Amino acid sequence: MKKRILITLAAILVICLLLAFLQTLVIPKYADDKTKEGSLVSEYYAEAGGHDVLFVGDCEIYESFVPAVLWEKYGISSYVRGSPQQLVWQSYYLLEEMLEYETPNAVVFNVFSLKYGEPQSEPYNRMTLDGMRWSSSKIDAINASMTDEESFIEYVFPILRFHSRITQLTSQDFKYAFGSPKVSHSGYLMQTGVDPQTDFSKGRTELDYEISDNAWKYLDMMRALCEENGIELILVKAPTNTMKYWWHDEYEEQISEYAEENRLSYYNFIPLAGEIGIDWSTDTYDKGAHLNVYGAEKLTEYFGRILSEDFGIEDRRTDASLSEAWDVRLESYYKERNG
Amino acid sequence: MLFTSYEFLAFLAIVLALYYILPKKTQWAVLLAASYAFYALSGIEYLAFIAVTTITSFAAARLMGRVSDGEKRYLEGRGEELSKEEKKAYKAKKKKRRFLILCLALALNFGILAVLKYTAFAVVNVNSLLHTFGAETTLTVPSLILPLGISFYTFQTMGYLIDVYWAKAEAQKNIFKLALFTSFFPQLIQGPISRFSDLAPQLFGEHKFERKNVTYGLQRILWGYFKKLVIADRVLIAVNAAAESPENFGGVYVFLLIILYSVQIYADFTGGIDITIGIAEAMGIRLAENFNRPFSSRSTKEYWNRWHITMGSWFNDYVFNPVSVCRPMLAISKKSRKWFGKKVGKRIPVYLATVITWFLTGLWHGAGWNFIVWGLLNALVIIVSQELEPLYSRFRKRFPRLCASWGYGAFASIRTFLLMGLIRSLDVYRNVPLTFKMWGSIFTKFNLPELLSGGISALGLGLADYIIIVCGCIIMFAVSSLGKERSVRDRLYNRPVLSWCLCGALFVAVILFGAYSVGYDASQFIYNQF
Amino acid sequence: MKRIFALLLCFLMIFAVVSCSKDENEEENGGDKGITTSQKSSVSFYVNYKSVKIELGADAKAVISALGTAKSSLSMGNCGGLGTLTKYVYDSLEIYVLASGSTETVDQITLLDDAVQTPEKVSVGSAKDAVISACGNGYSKMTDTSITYTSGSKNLKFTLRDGTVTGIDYLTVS
Amino acid sequence: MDKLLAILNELHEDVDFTAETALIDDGILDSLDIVSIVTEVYSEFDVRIPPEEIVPENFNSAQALWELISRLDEA
Repeated sequence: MKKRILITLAAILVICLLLAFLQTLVIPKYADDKTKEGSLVSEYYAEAGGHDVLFVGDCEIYESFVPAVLWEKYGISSYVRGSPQQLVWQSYYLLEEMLEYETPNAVVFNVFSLKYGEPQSEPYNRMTLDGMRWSSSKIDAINASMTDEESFIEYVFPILRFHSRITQLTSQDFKYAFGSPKVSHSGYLMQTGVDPQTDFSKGRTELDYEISDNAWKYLDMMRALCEENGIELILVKAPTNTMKYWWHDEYEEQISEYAEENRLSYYNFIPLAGEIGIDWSTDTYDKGAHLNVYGAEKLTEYFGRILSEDFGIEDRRTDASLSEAWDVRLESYYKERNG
Repeated sequence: MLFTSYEFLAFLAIVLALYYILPKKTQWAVLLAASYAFYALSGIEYLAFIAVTTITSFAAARLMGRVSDGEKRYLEGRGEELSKEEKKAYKAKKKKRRFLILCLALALNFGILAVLKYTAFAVVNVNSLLHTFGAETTLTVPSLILPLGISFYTFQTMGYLIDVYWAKAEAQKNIFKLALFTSFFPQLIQGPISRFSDLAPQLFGEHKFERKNVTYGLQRILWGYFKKLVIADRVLIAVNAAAESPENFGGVYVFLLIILYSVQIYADFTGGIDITIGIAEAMGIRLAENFNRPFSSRSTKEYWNRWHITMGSWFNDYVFNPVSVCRPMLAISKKSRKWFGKKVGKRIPVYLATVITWFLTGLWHGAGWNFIVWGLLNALVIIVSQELEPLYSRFRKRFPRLCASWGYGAFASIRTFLLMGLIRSLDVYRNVPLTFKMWGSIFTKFNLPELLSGGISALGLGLADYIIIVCGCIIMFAVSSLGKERSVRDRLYNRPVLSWCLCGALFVAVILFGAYSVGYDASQFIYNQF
Repeated sequence: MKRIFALLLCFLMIFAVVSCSKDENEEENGGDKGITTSQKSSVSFYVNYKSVKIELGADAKAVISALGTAKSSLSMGNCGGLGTLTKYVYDSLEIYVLASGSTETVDQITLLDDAVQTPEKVSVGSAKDAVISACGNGYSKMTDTSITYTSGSKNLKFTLRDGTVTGIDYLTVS
Repeated sequence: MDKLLAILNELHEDVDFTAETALIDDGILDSLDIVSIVTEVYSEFDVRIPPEEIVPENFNSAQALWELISRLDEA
């Protein structure tokens, strides 16, 4: 009888190990160029702590602000915790999680994602949430983001969702089975390509411009969280404006009205693009949808001045341990930039 | 709630745990609570219907029981004084009264089923009739909800009532026990349709935790999920693709569809039944087998003794037999003997009963001409093969060695498989004329080269999927033929290491190759529209 | 004996009440965007242009090739490599095509001028009341700047300014 | 009894009904035969075999069939 129990336990252990290994094989590695945004969220933990400014938001945040430039020009230590189509409740829960590790002076949130009031797309949910370590914030984020076709257990055991990839494995799946390569520089996803923007016509009409209560609710929660921790919440809108991601006037009215009411600073960089010196023929890699590295550096330099002068974010380059860490990051930044 | 949902697995784990933790006396109550919870989770508004069926059946059975008790007491008390005729007359009167109660209950319950399931179909046909005669008025087609498993639990409970009428079963005194018999959750979705005398004692009995039962049960559940998720749901993608756009999948695709759909419905249906029987077995309850290696049958008649056995036997016992021996039918057979002579006259009542039975079987499968024609075609094939019986027996006598040979057996099985597959494809296409057109296109437009040169990938499945399907079918075939003499699970029972390797491999295969979650949208069981 | 029959009858009644009450409250409740009722709107979700039927959700390859070369086209990818959106501009309308995986569907149609009419004979420049009389009052949302008709994920939106239609859009919102 | 044997032999000449004891279980008699037997018995003996009596035990042998008929006759 004892022998039988031993065999059963051994068998269950072997099955679990096998499934765990298969899981590392089938989960997407987000290592190739088109899908590397999937690794952004998980890269924060290696650099957690010691940041005065934290950025949260969607693709407009992680393609517009360069922490390396902020440090080099203004000594501001920052991190960009962005992910593709990061929805406002995901931004809130990511911020809530980061406050377990550190308390910055300022948090910058890109307001473009406020136009979505309900869960949008399953792949984007996975790209944002799978990178998070397990915490109460992650559980809340999953419950707030799940579309109808998703179920919580598929987040606990990703193999239940990604098992169908078993027939489409590539060499990358084996190479990065135990860890994907680093794709960002403190959360900034460098794009060195150039693809000028030629079409400046108005974006497509949308069904409804009214920002939903659910979106306002999480923005309020973010504001309350920042107040509670003595953090300055800064709202921004990246300078990019294209057919696909058009910042309609109705959204602008609602956001600036909200910022006034709650005495928040809100910077819409679209009209300031000229002043920042952004040239849409050289500073974008996808016809104006996002900035490339040259555009992002210009914007960051401009925004860095606002952070240091208007918000009094100190210059921390005198701090030995910080500057040592940042030197390493700057080196790898320029290696890729000029490489 | 589907068998293939995470919620169901959690629900099942909880029910099994409670079943063996709580005191044995309350086990049947646990099952009843679980069944009604399962039913409520699938649709709270359905509860009213299953409750009505349970209550009306309970009342009718008790009434019939009381009448027959009264009859027995009366006869024992004053039996001697009455003459044979008086006694016969008294018995007939009492039987007539019980028959009346039975008919009332049957009419009510079958009425509920007919109203909910067939009104829309009837109204549509009435509309088309009106239009053919040029009438303008069109009745609005009502959209009525169809309670989960209504076809199954109604038939099972009516079977119970008829058994009580025939005194083959005792009227259940406790309404809750009858409620359990009607709503026992594993068999709600697609049967098997159990008999009261077989199932009731087990349901209400007490079951000690036995490792053998639970192991066998879990293995069978796992085997069911393997067939359902790995094979059936994957093949369904191709079946749906071919069925939804018949205009560009004619000719050889129809032939391929017939084979794929046969594999799909076999894996789906037997998989679901394996899960059902596995669950019951894990609780120490033995449900009737619903399949017995159907694709090895050599004739249609044999096929219907191996496929959906409980439905076949239900229709045979409660429709075919009564219809073929009821008074009007006996009168018909007498007349037909007079007019057509003995030889032909003998067949007429049987064939008439066969057609009626199969018409109802088709209708039961679904509210649509597809299903009715499906039923009638089955009847036609059975009658034709019955007529040709003498021809076959003469053929067998002349070539005994050939007929006994393995080759002829295989030929007969393949012939039956294809014939049944052809008729079954009526379920797949939108309507009957289209199905016949597609059957025709097999012969007129047999474009095999187009299929082989890549057409096959247009059905939504890649090469890897086809490999998995083929391997799955080989495993299914191997297990079913291995299990002919001694069930595979018996062989594995006292070899723990081997059984864990196989079950482990099966479990990993289900997780890895199952067609479920967002990568595929796991389809409902075919019989969920019931 | 009579008691049992009475029991049977009253259950019959309950059952009848339950089942016919089902049909009235079968109404869908509106989403959180203030869409009050969503009766079956009598509006259709396609447009005929250069004798080509352009319908929401239709296979885009066929429509685009039937229309011939567009005045201009612009395609932009989604972040994370999940599909692309392509805008085709024609003389009096624009078509937005969403491509994800192997399927390309017509996601949005924007009418630019009154050269194209909706099947209900409404075009840019028509008056607000003309819209209501043509499309009926089965709209899902009405504000002073827009009227929207919805059926499932398909929407027809008339943008208004001072009572006249300045824009007509067929949109898909999943 | 011999009238019954006559009916049975007419269905299947090659079967020795006096000895056989598993007519149904061995599949010798199928539903067509059963219905024919019922109608023949009805016309010959004026005894109606009700559907609930159509069970293997009653039809497995000529003897069992005869007992059924006699039982139904005097009941």
